[in-house]
Amino acid sequence: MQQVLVNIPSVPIFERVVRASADEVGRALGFSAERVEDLKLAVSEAVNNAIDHGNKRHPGKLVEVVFALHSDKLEVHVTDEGGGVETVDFSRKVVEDQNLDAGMHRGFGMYLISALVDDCEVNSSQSGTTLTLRLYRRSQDHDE
Amino acid sequence: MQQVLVNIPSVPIFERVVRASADEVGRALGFSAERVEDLKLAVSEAVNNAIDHGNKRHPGKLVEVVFALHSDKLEVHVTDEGGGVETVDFSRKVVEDQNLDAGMHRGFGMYLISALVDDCEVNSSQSGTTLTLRLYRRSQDHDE
Amino acid sequence: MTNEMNEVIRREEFGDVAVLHIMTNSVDAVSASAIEAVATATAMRPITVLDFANVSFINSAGISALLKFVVSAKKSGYTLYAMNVTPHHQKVFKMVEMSRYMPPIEERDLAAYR
Amino acid sequence: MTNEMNEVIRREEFGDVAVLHIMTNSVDAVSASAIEAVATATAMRPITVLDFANVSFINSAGISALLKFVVSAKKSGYTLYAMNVTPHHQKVFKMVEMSRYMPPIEERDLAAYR
Ligand SMILES: Nc1ncnc2c1ncn2[C@@H]1O[C@H](COP(=O)(O)OP(=O)(O)O)[C@@H](O)[C@H]1O
Ligand SMILES: Nc1ncnc2c1ncn2[C@@H]1O[C@H](COP(=O)(O)OP(=O)(O)O)[C@@H](O)[C@H]1O
Repeated sequence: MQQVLVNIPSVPIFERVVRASADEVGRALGFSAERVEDLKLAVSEAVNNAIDHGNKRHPGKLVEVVFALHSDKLEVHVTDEGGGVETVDFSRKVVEDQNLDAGMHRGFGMYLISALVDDCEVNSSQSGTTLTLRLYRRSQDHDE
Repeated sequence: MQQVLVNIPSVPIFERVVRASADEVGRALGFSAERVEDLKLAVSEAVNNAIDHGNKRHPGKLVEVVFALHSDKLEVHVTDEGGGVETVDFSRKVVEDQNLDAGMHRGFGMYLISALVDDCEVNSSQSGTTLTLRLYRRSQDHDE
Repeated sequence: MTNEMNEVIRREEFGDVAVLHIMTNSVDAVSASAIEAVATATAMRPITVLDFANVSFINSAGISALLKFVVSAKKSGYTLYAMNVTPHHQKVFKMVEMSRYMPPIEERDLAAYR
Repeated sequence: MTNEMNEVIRREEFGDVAVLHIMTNSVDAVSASAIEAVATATAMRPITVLDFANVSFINSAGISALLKFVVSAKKSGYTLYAMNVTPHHQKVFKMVEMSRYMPPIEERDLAAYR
């Protein structure tokens, strides 16, 4: 099993570094262009949550992203150094009139993640949260 | 000082992950498009040398790349787990008829690195080699 | 001040139409505040179109910024349209029902107003 | 077998001219072997042109693969040309004097042969 690790300070601009890495990892696994976009978006959401909700944008706190390339799947582990979270809601969220009127424009991240990857899982403790995303390899994927 | 770390197995395809990260780091620092290309090429050469000459393409050996964003410069440290190197030749290399005839098509990497960055430095021991690249920030660079 | 800040949206106006060309390729947490800043009531016209031709990435932080345009348009009683949205982003807009608030429009539909 | 492998170079031939369109955007250690594999003597024509229109990155591993075309052309007594090279890669080609072995040519210079 091969592993690529990317570690960033909790500053939003560095999410782009992780996203660009996800792009190349997805291509290396031979994922279709659409699936690479799904992967990038899911990873982007996970990293932004780790930066915002986990590490509260504290630049000294790090977000660690591990891309674990298994023979049957890609696993992405996104870990922050935050205080943890009790429960995470992956249910569908859509834009709604009353939320717009109330100025509530957020809350789509977890739903998008769960809808875009094959499988995801949260492990949280007082010393941080790890979100694991899984994308299973398909027969039409081609190794480089 | 902020730091982005990327760690890859010694397999050529993962050089693309580091290169994509270099691209985003260069943009984040507000480097011009041409300078971002110079950075990507220099980092690419350094990582390929670490994979090929340092770790001898042993997938279990890792290449660690640290992008250290100082207020006055970007430093990139590329470290392998190889046996080290006595001296490295940064002098200019060009395509030459006799080399072509002899099938010698390599040897441009170190020259390109030294010509594309402001400053570079090799630190080598029996447990590995670190190549450090430096690109000084210029007044026309703009932070994101 | 970055170029991204200065030029995140290039505005084009004709008749009742404003086309807001998004100039950054990444509509994300970094570009969100510069994008939102343009979403004022005065920026809206009866037909306001966001042009995504240069946009290769949008995440939920970006969607949240785009929703400011929906709110501004709604306040003015105008409708907002989206142009040149990639198939991937069409899919994402449908997932969160953004497409209900920002229906697609095509370049040729605007020709009549020019 | 990847698409990159199958289609790394798309060949176009007319009269004495062969245009080899490089289809990968990254001419690097990964794509080098597939590119080299095309650099056979039979691939060469009196005017052989490498088209870099799709190429956004070239490193020294890529240059080493490209030099195989220089050698093949030389063996046949032909000259190799480079088309649609970005300014950055023009600079790099000059640095290693690649440009001496692969001088630039433009699309319109080829029109006469079509
Ligand atoms: N890494 C994390 N650490 C702590 N809480 C988190 C983390 N990731 C998600 N959450 C919680 O899940 C909620 C939903 O996240 P999300 O769907 O991405 O919406 P948003 O980030 O816009 O609030 C967040 O508001 C937060 O309370
Ligand atoms: N990380 C490294 N570990 C050991 N030797 C190295 C390393 N980097 C460079 N070298 C040495 O420097 C030489 C020149 O490298 P370079 O100019 O990139 O050309 P090439 O890689 O094509 O041989 C290599 O052949 C190798 O002997």
